[in-house]
Amino acid sequence: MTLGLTHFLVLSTLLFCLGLFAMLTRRNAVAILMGVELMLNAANINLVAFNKYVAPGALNGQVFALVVITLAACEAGVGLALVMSAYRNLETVHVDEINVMKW
Amino acid sequence: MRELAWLIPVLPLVACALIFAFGPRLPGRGAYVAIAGIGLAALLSIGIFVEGLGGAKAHELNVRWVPYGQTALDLGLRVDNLTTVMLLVVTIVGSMIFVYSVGYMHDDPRFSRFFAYLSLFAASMLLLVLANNLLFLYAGWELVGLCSYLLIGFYFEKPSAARASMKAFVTTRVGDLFMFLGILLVFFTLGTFRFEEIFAKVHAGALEGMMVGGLPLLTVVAVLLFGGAIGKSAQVPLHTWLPDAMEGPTPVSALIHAATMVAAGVYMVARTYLLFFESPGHGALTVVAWIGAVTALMAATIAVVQDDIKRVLAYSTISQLGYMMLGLGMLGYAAGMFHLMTHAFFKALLFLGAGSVIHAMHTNDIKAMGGLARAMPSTYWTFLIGTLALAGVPPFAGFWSKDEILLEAFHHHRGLYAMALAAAFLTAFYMFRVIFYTFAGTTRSHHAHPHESPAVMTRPLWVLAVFSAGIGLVGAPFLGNPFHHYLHFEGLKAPAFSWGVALAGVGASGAGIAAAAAVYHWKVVPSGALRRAAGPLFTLVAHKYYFDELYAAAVVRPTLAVARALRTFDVYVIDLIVNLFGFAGLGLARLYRVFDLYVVDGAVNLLGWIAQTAGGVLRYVQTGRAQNYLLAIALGVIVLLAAGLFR
Amino acid sequence: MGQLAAFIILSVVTLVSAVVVVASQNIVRSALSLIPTLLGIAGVYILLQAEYVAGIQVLIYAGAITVLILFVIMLTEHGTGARFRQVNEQVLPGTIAVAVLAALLMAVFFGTAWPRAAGTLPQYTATSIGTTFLTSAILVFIVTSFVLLVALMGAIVIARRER
Amino acid sequence: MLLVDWLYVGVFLVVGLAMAALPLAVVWALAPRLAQPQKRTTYESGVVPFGQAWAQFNVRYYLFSLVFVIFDVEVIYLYPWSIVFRQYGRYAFFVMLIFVGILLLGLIHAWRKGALEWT
Repeated sequence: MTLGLTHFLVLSTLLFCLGLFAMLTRRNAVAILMGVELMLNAANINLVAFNKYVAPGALNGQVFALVVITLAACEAGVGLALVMSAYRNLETVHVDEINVMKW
Repeated sequence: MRELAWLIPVLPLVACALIFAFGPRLPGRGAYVAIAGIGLAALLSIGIFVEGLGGAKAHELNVRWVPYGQTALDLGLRVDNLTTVMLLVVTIVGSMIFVYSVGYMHDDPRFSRFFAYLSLFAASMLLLVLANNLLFLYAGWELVGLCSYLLIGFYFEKPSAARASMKAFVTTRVGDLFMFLGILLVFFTLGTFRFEEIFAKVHAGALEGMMVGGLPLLTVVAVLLFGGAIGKSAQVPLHTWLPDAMEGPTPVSALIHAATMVAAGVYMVARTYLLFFESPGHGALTVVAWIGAVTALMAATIAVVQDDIKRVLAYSTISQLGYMMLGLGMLGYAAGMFHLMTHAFFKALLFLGAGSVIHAMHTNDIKAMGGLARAMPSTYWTFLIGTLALAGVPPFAGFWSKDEILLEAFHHHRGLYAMALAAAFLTAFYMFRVIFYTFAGTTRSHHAHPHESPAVMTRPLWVLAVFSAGIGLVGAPFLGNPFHHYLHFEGLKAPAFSWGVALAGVGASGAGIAAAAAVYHWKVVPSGALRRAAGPLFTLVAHKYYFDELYAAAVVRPTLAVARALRTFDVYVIDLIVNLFGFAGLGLARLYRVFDLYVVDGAVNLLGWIAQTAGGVLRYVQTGRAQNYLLAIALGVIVLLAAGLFR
Repeated sequence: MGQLAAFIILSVVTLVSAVVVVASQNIVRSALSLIPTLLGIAGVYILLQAEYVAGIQVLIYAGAITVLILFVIMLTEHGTGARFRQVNEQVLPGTIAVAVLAALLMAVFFGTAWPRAAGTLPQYTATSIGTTFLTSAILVFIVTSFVLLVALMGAIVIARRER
Repeated sequence: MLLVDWLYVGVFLVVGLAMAALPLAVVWALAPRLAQPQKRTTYESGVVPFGQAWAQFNVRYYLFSLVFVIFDVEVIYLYPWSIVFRQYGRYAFFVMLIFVGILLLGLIHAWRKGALEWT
């Protein structure tokens, strides 16, 4: 059994679902952001894997993975800034306690 | 210079606009502006007239206004010999009266507005004169009517003045209606308003043989147009407004109701003379002649018994206008226009003189005056010159023009000639009656202190007096009758001067003067005895032939009665129906209110309640927690994936 | 065979530390175990012949972003956060949903016959990536600078203490 | 890629670990040990520590790290660019000038907002 595309897809699926689980269940906003990072990485694995196994002629998958990393960095920067702002104003980072917009 | 003719009506119009805009802040409270406007127009007119003497051709200026089917309505001016004569009369007499008004209206609070009106009148009158088509002429016609209305009612605080202005307006409208019908008839049969084209077509026989209601169409058209002249020139039976128009300021009476506007009817007949002339058997001219003769005689008889100096002059004006009509009707195209011109000068002079007298005496009643000859020499002498001119004493202006009319009448219809001669006698009689009452003897009023009017008033009197004395010479036969050469109708030849007719005319005038002197100066025959002797005739004349009463009975009262009946109908029937509808509407509205309250509002409230309740239930879905939403999204993705997999 | 072994080792490292990230009651421990996860993924990139992406993964993710996360943890919660409940009431539905989703995705991945285009990956990927950025992906290149600019400005505005 | 290629990595790994472990081992072998409770406390410049170890940090730290991250990300693009720079010449130069110029605006903004001031 040689290493194939499916292996990487299974890995990314599991990683994605772990990230999603973190987003669905964690109360801490920072933890949720970490879940987002996991999901982005799962997507990146898919991009690079598909680049190698499906369309190796060009490097578009890797280029896109790099762009995603860039966006992940931006997302982390802005998201964490939001977390800090929320903490300063509401004294909590637990998203179920941040309910200013609730009815 | 004829290309500049359009400036003539524009100058007074500009003056009018300036006075309306800036009022008393202008030099001389607006009077100087108005005088400048009319004065420049007068200079231009003189220039154009001089050009006309040199034999300049008729000049037309056309501006396309409204395209109308295949033809177009043009704004057009026409300058020909007839126009120049009228321009001269209007602007010269007008400027004299403008100057005179500065003195006469000096203390009036609405001084500026008076000059604005006068300027507007001058502009309208000049427009009327210069028009080259019937529509334009009609516009000027109505504008002068409007100015007449405004100026008669200038002292609108006085109920009689307000009533007089209304009467003048409405009465002339009756004539204008006929005129308008005539204009429409011309347009629909000939397809044009322009005089030149109308004349060309009529001359070519375009209307020949056409009949309307058993009458030749051309005659009908001419008579309808003459209807306008009857109204405007105060001919019988629409003459009743002119004596009442004396409620206006005296310069207005002189300018509008003696010299210019009332002559517009005569001018209009002269302008469209071809229509009258070409009517089969001169039918329309016969109508004109008879109306003119009747008017001349009837008004002269009424003038004899009037005590108000201005009313005497008003009836005299009506009478003289009748003369002009008679002249035109008796194929005396040049004679009628000649009399129009001379009359404009001496009647304006007489009115201004009367104004000067009124200014001094503060009354219109000639029986309250007397002996003014010494107190007001300038007024006296000029008034006397005007009277002599009007009475037809040679060599004053009136003699020459009246003689031509008498000559024409003598040649064409002896009956009319007799009436004209009688009117001439009466004219001399009533004018000298005024002279004797006003200027001769001693003053009968003890609290009046008559004094001569200021120079600004007497100077125009003298100017006009010179014209009144001398202007007749332009039509003098022994000078070759230059007026007739200047203004004549194609195909008409003036009858030769006749010593017999001239002597008869002078004799009638002399007899009138002598009779007046006998009754009012030497008192050979006391006027009371004369009155009793005349008996019922006197009563008839004193009541002005019951025209006003006739109109009151025939027109005013029936109209009022119909109006009253309609009012009753309105109050009891229409209002009842309206009220019924109102009540029905009210009842329906009450019903609707119930329906609204319980059905419409109920439905609306139900909808609101449903929305509120649904919102109250659904708001629990919006937890405000992103993770709940995320779970929902995840579930949605699952559902979509499953659907994609197991379809 | 060796590659498969390497893949399995890397997968185990990645997934185990990812589970720690997701499940740990201690937020600091979560953040720290993110590092082996990301490093393991970097190894997976090397297996996929994407050395440059792997290097960036180490540099940006394992280096910079993790540091940022740790900073924020230290700036916000007092301590490790262990005394707070770390999960909400959605654990059960979340677990079910995640499991079902994983099963469905697996079904999709196993059930698809992936095509394969011609060509081979270049020897030095960094060179090719540079060429791509300057030619076909030039728009991405420039727009990325805008994204970074906006992120920087926005984060500064949001994070700065209001005076 | 052969497994042999990984041998280099393994060698580097071993050498690196050894370089880290060797000093510790030497210290452990040579240094005298004296059991004192103070030795177990956190070292804070010789001062006796007080309060909790989890102290609140100032926001400035975050802002600095943020700026660092953003410019760190720039490397992703700078490095491939520098490899192919010669190949494309002036064109590549201007493209990067635009890229850096835009990011410079961000730096100016951070500077104007005082995010770079320490005190």
